[in-house]
Amino acid sequence: MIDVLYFAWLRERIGVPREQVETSAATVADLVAELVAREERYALAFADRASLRVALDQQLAGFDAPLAGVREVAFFPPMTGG
Amino acid sequence: MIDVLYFAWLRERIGVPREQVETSAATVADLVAELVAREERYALAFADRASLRVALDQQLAGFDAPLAGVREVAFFPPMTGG
Amino acid sequence: MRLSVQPEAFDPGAEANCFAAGASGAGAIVTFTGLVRNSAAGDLLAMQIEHYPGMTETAIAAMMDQAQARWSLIDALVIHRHGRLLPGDVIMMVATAAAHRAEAFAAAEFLMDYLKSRAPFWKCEITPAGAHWVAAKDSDEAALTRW
Amino acid sequence: MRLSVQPEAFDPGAEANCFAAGASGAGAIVTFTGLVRNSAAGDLLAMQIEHYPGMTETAIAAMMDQAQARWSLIDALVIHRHGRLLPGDVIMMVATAAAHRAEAFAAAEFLMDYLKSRAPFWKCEITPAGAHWVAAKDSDEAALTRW
Repeated sequence: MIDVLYFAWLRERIGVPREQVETSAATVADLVAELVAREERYALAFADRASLRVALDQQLAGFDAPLAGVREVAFFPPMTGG
Repeated sequence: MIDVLYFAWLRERIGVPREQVETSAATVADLVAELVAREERYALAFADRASLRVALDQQLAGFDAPLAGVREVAFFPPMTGG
Repeated sequence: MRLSVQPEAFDPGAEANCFAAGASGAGAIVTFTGLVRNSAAGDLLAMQIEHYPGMTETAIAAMMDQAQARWSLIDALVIHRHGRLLPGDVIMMVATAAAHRAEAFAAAEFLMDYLKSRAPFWKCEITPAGAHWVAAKDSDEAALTRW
Repeated sequence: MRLSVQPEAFDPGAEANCFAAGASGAGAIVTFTGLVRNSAAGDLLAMQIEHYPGMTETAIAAMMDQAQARWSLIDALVIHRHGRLLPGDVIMMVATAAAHRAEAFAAAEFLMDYLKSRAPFWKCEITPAGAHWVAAKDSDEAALTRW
């Protein structure tokens, strides 16, 4: 089980801010593929991966990063702070 | 007659903050030459011209600038504001 | 160094004075204050700022550590609001204190560039036409390459 | 735009808040505050700042006009003290307001670089050993070449 968090328009498209996902995905990309296969709303949300960022346990990471040992995965659009 | 002003260590070396000078010097350099010829304290103050700046009527100028029409000449070391 | 991520409004002038009073030995203090600008049409009702609690603090603290080490800062301060803000409201501020101006300016600009693109905040503009997530600018991402 | 060359102390935080309140439409406000640093030996009794009344105001106003035009500033502020100051005292401040941060930062740095080397102020440090005029730094003169 892994905690998956969504922010900004990704959160709105998926409809929840966070959820627990039962997965044995090896990488972030594998997890995205599982989610996309699950329901249309994930497919829509993850349609343009270049416009998304990912953090593993609150550290920015790439889509090819391994999920072993990770407790929290967050997906979000590019940040617009400051 | 022209007003001549001195600031910072130049003022201290010359001993007055301003004075009126009777001159027909054509340029700043000519005026400096006249002053230097006048008294030792001017010669000492103007010994290293590269370490001095000049303003004509409150605008930075060069030592070769003409004095025609100028009412106020100021000499001072490089500025250290801010 | 102090970092606060908060919904509450704050007084940037008072924060700056407090920061300066604590920055013993500083010759230069730079502050940046970011304000909610109205839309081009002048119809912005509010700006909603979402963030990622936990990661926000971690990410900003890391930027501050990096800035302090790189420019020998005497002190640094970051305050960033989240939640609902109105046009003209203060969104955030950064302050840096150093012996000389070049370091204080560079560190403040570095912190701003990183906050813009690497701290997990997202801005949503609310107008009569609806809500609109602010898109990240390529120029903000490009600004990071100078550090 | 406001410019003040004055012997009196001022409150940089209050000035910054007042400046921000008047900078309608600004998204970014940058301030720089310069403070009297103690000497390396820690024995600075005072810093005496001399200036050239009249030229000081003219020179700074010209810098401010140039900065405003070049970076489309919404507003700018310069306050610079002269006379006798003590270690830790505020010497001067600059504030710039612009739509975006890059302009506000660039204009503030430009104003600081020009104030350092082109505004007629001279600093004299007073220690138990005597009075010592601060020498201009080559690096300050060099800083002007970037603009």
